Amino acid sequence: MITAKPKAASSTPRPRWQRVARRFARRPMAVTGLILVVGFVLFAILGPILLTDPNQQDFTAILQTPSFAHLLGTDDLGRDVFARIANGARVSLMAGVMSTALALIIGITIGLITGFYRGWVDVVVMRIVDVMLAFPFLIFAVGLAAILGASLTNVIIALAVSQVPEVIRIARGEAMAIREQEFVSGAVADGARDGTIMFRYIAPNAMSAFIVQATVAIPAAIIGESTLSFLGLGVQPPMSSWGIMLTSAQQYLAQAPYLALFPGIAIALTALGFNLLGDGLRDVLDPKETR
Amino acid sequence: MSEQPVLEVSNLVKHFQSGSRLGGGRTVVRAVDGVDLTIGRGEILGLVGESGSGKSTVGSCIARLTQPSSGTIRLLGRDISTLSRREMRPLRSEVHVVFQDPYSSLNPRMTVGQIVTEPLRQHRRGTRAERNRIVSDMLERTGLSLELVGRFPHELSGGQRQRVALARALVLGPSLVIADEPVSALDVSVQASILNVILDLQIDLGFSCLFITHDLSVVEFISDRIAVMYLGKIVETATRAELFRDPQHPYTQALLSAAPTADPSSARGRERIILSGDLPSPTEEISGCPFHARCPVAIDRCTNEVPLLLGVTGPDHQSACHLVTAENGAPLINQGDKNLVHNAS
Amino acid sequence: MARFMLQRVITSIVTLFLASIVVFVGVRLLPGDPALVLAGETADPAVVAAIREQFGLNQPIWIQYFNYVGQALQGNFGVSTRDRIPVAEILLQRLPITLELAGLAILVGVLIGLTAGIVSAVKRGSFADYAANVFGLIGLSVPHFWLGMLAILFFAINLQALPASGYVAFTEDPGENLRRMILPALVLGTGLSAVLMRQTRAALLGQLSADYVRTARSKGVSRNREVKHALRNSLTTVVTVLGLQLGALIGGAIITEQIFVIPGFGKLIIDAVSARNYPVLQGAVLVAVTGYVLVNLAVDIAYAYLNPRMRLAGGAR
Amino acid sequence: SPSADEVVAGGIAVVALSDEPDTLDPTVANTFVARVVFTAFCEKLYDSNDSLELVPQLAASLPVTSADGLTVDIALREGILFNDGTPFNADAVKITLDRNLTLDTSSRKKELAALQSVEVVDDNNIRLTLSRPFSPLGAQLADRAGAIMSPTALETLGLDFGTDPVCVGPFDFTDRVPGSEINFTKSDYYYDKDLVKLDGVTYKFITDPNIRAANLRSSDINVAERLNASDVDQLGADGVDVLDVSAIGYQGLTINIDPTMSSSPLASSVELRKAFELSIDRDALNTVVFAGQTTPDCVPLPKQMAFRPDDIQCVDFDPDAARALVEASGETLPIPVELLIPARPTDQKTAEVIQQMANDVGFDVTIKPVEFVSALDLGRAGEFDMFLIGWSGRMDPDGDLNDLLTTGGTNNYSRMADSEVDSLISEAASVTETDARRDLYAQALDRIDEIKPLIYLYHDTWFLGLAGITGVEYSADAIPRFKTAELTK
Amino acid sequence: MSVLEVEHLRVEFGTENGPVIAVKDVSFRLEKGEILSLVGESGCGKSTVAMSIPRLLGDSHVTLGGSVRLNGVDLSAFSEKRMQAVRGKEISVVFQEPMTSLNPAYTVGSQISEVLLRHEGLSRRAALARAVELLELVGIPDAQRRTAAFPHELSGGMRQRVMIAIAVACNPVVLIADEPTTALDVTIQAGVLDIFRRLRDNLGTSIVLITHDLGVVADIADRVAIMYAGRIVEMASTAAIFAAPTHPYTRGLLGALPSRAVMQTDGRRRLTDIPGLVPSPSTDPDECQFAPRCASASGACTAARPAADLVAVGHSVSCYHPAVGAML
Ligand SMILES: Nc1ncnc2c1ncn2[C@@H]1O[C@H](COP(=O)(O)OP(=O)(O)OP(=O)(O)O)[C@@H](O)[C@H]1O
Ligand SMILES: Nc1ncnc2c1ncn2[C@@H]1O[C@H](COP(=O)(O)OP(=O)(O)OP(=O)(O)O)[C@@H](O)[C@H]1O
Ligand SMILES: [Mg+2]
Ligand SMILES: [Mg+2]
Repeated sequence: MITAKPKAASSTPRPRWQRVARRFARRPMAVTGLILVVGFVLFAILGPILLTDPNQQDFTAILQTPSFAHLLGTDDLGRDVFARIANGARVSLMAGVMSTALALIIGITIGLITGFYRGWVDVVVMRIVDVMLAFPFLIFAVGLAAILGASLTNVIIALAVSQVPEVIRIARGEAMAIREQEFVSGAVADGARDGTIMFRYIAPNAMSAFIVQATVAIPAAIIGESTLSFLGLGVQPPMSSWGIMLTSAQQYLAQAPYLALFPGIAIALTALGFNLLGDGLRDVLDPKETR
Repeated sequence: MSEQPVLEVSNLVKHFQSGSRLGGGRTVVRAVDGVDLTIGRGEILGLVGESGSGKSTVGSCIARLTQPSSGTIRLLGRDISTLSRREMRPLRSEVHVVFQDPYSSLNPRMTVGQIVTEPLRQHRRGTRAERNRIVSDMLERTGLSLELVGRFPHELSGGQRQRVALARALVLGPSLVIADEPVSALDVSVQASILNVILDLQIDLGFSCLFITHDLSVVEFISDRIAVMYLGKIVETATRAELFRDPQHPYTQALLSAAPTADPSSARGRERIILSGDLPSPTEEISGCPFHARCPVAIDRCTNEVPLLLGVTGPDHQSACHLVTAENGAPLINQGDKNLVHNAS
Repeated sequence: MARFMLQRVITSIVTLFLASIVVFVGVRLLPGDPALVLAGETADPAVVAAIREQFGLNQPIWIQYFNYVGQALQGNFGVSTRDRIPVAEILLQRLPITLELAGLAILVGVLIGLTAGIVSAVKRGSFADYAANVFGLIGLSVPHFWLGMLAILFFAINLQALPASGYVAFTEDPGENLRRMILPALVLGTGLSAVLMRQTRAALLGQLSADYVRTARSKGVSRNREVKHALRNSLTTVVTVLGLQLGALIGGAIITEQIFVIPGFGKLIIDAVSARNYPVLQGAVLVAVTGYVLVNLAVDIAYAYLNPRMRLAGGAR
Repeated sequence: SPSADEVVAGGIAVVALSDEPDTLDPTVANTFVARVVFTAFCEKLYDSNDSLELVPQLAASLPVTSADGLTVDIALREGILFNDGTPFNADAVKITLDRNLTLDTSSRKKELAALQSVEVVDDNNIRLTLSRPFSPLGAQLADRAGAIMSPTALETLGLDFGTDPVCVGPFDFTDRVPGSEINFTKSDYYYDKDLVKLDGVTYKFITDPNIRAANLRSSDINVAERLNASDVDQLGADGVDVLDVSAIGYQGLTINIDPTMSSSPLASSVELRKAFELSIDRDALNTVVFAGQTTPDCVPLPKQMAFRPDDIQCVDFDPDAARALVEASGETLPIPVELLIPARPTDQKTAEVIQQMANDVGFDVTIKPVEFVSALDLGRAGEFDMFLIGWSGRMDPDGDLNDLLTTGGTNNYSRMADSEVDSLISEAASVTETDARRDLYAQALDRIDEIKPLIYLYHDTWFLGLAGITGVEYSADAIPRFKTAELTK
Repeated sequence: MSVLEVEHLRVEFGTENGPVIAVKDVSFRLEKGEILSLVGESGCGKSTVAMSIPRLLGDSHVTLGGSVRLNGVDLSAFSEKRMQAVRGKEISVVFQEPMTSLNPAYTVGSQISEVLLRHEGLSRRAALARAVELLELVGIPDAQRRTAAFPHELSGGMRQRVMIAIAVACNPVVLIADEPTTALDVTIQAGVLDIFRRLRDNLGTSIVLITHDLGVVADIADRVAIMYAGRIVEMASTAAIFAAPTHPYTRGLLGALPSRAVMQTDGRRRLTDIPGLVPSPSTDPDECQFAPRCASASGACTAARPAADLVAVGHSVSCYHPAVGAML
């Protein structure tokens, strides 16, 4: 089939990332997403340094509504909600980013191998993936978190494991598609080793898909972390996580609804930031548009 | 042919299994169904045939990108058809491939320089400086200016890409180059320059070439010898001049008559043979001659008996047709009894 | 097609079989055992041992597994350790509740998601498109449980318009049943509708720029028919997404049931985890997994129906 | 006040329980909520009054113990029927008690460990023979061990008695919807059926206290058990009656005092354990976490219990003294303590407050929240430094100490092994006279305080919300009874 | 009067990377029963011309200039609604990709019927019957059965014939065929071209045939327009183009054909290629855009754009240095 047509080469080609960045900058939604993400990252890094101790209880200032002293009010133990949200940002971002990174590392490796070799490896792995997918994420994560016990590390592991099948599917799909491309056959014809082909030829070309998957998976993992915390399977107290803050806020829904509002907004905005960023990257990295 | 041929393929078969292991019955695609080929040193063999006739599969079996189902492939006298991937690796410097699609045949994440260096790296040839010298030499020979070294494939035109692909294929100095429709995706003017480069390089470097194409005018221009493929089999092979002078197999005749010639006077005056139907599905097992269903002059024997590729009229002109005889030569297909021949007005 | 179906059925069975092992082993990996829970605060070791024996927990795990599978294949999922009620009975009691919740949520999700997706793709760049996109993104970014909390805060506490929680069987009082299901179904359906909206939009946009739509245009058909052409081909994606979303839906149901105190499957699973009620947990998770597998089987069949390319040859995915 | 409201005849009271009961088989049941449900349909030989003293229920009078304490005679009420019409008599009581003693999975076996045999004297009298004097027996018979089951039902259902239980009681079991509710209807056979005004009772299981409160507010339920202290004021303002009772159970910090199992210096140092206690402001804890609604205390026995020593003096909150002790210990500061807690919001909040208080004087408390059952597992295995765990309490002091603090006890999470405490507790159980027992328990508690395997924190106050219902009994044992309840408009 | 008159057609796409002027200035006429071939290299704007005649470039990023007259009526003033009545009825199009141009979800029969239902007001049954006739007309054997087939069940050649059946269903005045045979094998291509020829002969259809294959042109076209960088640089009868190509670009194209190989003195066969690259479509300078690649270019070429000149009857060329005479 004759699909590709030669195009006139532009006179001064720019590096790809520069063009991508320019295209990205033209999308207000994507830029908003980036700002949100960067904002929350900075907030997570700087917040706990600049703000008061998020764990400092003050029994004389319990359940205070927002004020100058406490921008977002205080919680049931008189702790500053703003400081706790900043602390929670660390947990949420850490859980989101680390679990996704872990899932990507594992999933991409397995996915590339199965997609590249196919055959029985593929059959076996895909059946396992089927089984993992068949377990609703939450059941899976709840079970895993219950088995491993509550701690940030275990939450990250649980979230990562539950993301892995999706990553495997994507990586496998990419590997299967890319290995059909002629430059891969070219590498084989050079006598390139399988590892070289997988990691020098296939992986870099699947990078867009992985980046997009990451930006989709991170917000999902952030929400997943908060859900696990909400079910009491999250991080260790007094570390604050947005999910834990919401759990205890549930008790004060009628008296102090702001306790439920702010952490929820934080989750939603962070997730929104990543989702917007992901959408933007998806558009910008779309091979159809970059060619 | 006193000299040992670069490539000898005999009775090459490649059947693809499609369908899943779990699902019970599978279908078999008979992509290549018993092909014999020989390419002499410095020879360009053109392989023509319709889409899906198995040309690319032959090419990729020879380059061992596909594991043949059976048959032998001798590269420089050594049977490579059953070598393992590891055993094959050192031999990979002897045979290289240039693909059709200039857009997917180069790794989009590597620069031109990296792409052309890559085979040298894989085979651990030379020092870095030596490699750079070899690469710039090769780029120059393929007509690429050195300022392109740092560019990525998407920053090149189709013709430039195909030159890069050519440079990459030739950088190890292979004895055999398999060119799978290297110019089909290109405009005529670009195609012309690439064909020129291939011819020049072939003369200068002396490699042999299996040139796969479906364009008769291209094959006529570039090949020393031509093999015509139909449904997984070679139906006719001859030298270029001989094939165009005396096409023997009915399919070859139809092909030549249908091919457009860029000359209105000859194009319009000529009788055109229009075959009924399309290439049959390669999943069906066809008894007898693979062409019999579309052949205007087929006889009963054609449906029962597989014709062999024989040099009936001479050892250098082989065809696989029962109707070719030493006495009468080729059958005249526009005189067949089936009402399939249109006279263009 | 027949072969394809057979193949799908076989892989589904393999999946279920593997899943049953995972469930069985996974359940037993949970620290703490049912006997300990049942023996209560005082947990007399003799009683614990007796309970373990009574539920066959003292046997090697593979024997337990084969016994279980043997019984399960005959429809016997054992009895709940907590109250000795047959698990099958419990599952049958709970299933309709979750099915109702899920059904309503899917209804909400499909109605909102599909409509919004189609409108936003067809009117690309319009205000409606923008609004639908914002809705889709927010829907993706808001956790279920928070949405549930907000819904309770707003509708039940502030407006006092709808009950905060609780469940009334449909057979008992259909009106009340729906009144109580509205919020949970909306909460659960929102996430689904967001995903569906985005997928429908993406799929439809992709199809609208396909060559065959241009062909339809060149025939002189109206815009609506053009969209219809494209929609038919987008539905395969939408149906697939719906199937894959089922896992998220079951997960969401767990949370939603927890928040709105609906005695459905999700709550059953969570309760069974905390009571280490192995038979119930196994039964419930297996049913959930079976549901997922069956729905995806159905999706594949629907896919084959919607996509004529599949009817002859095999091998989707 | 509810009495002012107009009473409605009949109707079904809907009661929200905080959890789902386990099986309704008194021989094997173990949950507190099952005890609540038993009061609806399964009366016992004895019941308890406001001071947790024994009063006859199915028995005709208080038990008569022989001088050597080895035989106990119980007279039974005459002419009453089980809810299936089976006559209630000495044979039925023997069958129940024997079942409690012999069933493999009987959780009553241990409670009745001193009981050797049951003898039918005549239709209305039984005699219990004990292996040793055991004064808590009466209290056990006022709990599940004394709940008498219909022999007919036992005959037909056997192990599955709990799926359709029949006892003597104001209500009769109708059905159970797992995970949702248990329904009872008024019994036709009940001896006091004239007092019973309701047509039935439905127990719903709603684990979330906020939702129990919300449902109460919206009148979807009539009764909600164990409301949050923080909701009480608001509920009152919304017209919900809230009854409270100081629960007989306690909450405390169990310390692992076996240095081979716990690496925390607390395990080997009584002084540090004292310092830890001194660092805790029980009153502040009460105010912050429980809106001032619990009863801070430093012994396991509830205030309403007759056996409780009168002169309990709790150590006052004194961070300076605590700091001094910590510094005097010579350990490197801060002193690490891993606090195991069940992953539940209130426990977590309690733990966070304790953490702040203790860290203030030089401890380094890390909180380890673990899902409840797993936490018990860890507790039992001794894999903790300190464990925030409570005890639901028993009518008899023996049930709050024996096995919990005696050498080798199954519930002795702290690994306490002190022969003096052991013998005091076992002696107290064999004495019948109240003052003498109280005295022995006082000595035991003193000794326990010296060793400090447990820092008792408080007795819970439980809140029972009532909406549109009156006549609910809610007394010292914190179990609401609906025998005489009536719905109001 | 010509059936179709295209005047000063200009098409501009607004893209993220600035404007693309795909068609700069294209004018031509098409007579009844004539086959006009539009030839040029990839990207020179052939398809864009084809699509803009029935206004199929319905995107907001497209700016159309110039006019298109069908039987003297200016279509550029038509509303979208009126255009819908023209498309498929008076002007119809056959696209290049037979693989993707049919809707995979509908049967072939219903896709052919659709256009009949739309324009001819036939009943469903009558439309289907007519669909069978049309399939027979384009030479599909067993047409009755094939109406129930889905596109994927047909070969590429058959699909392309279905596309043609759809296009000719309402006996259009003008048929625009955009590279209708590029994806097909030569033996099948010959059949498809044969159908066009018969349509022209039997129904008097006027055809704009877009291709880059000069062989196809030689075979079937009456007149040829050679396009380069969004402009027609030479237009003449087929015979004249092949016999006496005048524009250097046309000569370059013909010289690049493998069949016109020349033998060099060193015995090497050689094709004459056109050096250099196609200009970027984002600008429209007032100069001859072929000049950088042209051997005979002079200062005049970059000073101002050459206008179309008649070099013979019906033979116009835009060049300051037209070549004369046949090629070697
Ligand atoms: N990996 C494969 N699995 C199954 N079938 C295959 C595979 N590769 C090729 N085929 C089939 O084998 C037959 C021959 O294919 P091949 O690509 O060799 O033909 P070709 O002559 O090169 O055609 P074209 O001119 O279209 O490139 C086709 O029917 C094709 O569908
Ligand atoms: N929708 C579009 N948006 C932006 N640029 C476009 C669009 N369609 C076509 N172009 C550009 O317009 C120019 C002409 O394209 P067109 O498809 O008309 O060329 P063509 O002559 O048909 O080429 P081919 O032989 O490859 O089909 C090209 O540079 C192309 O990139
Ligand atoms: Mg090929
Ligand atoms: Mg085009």
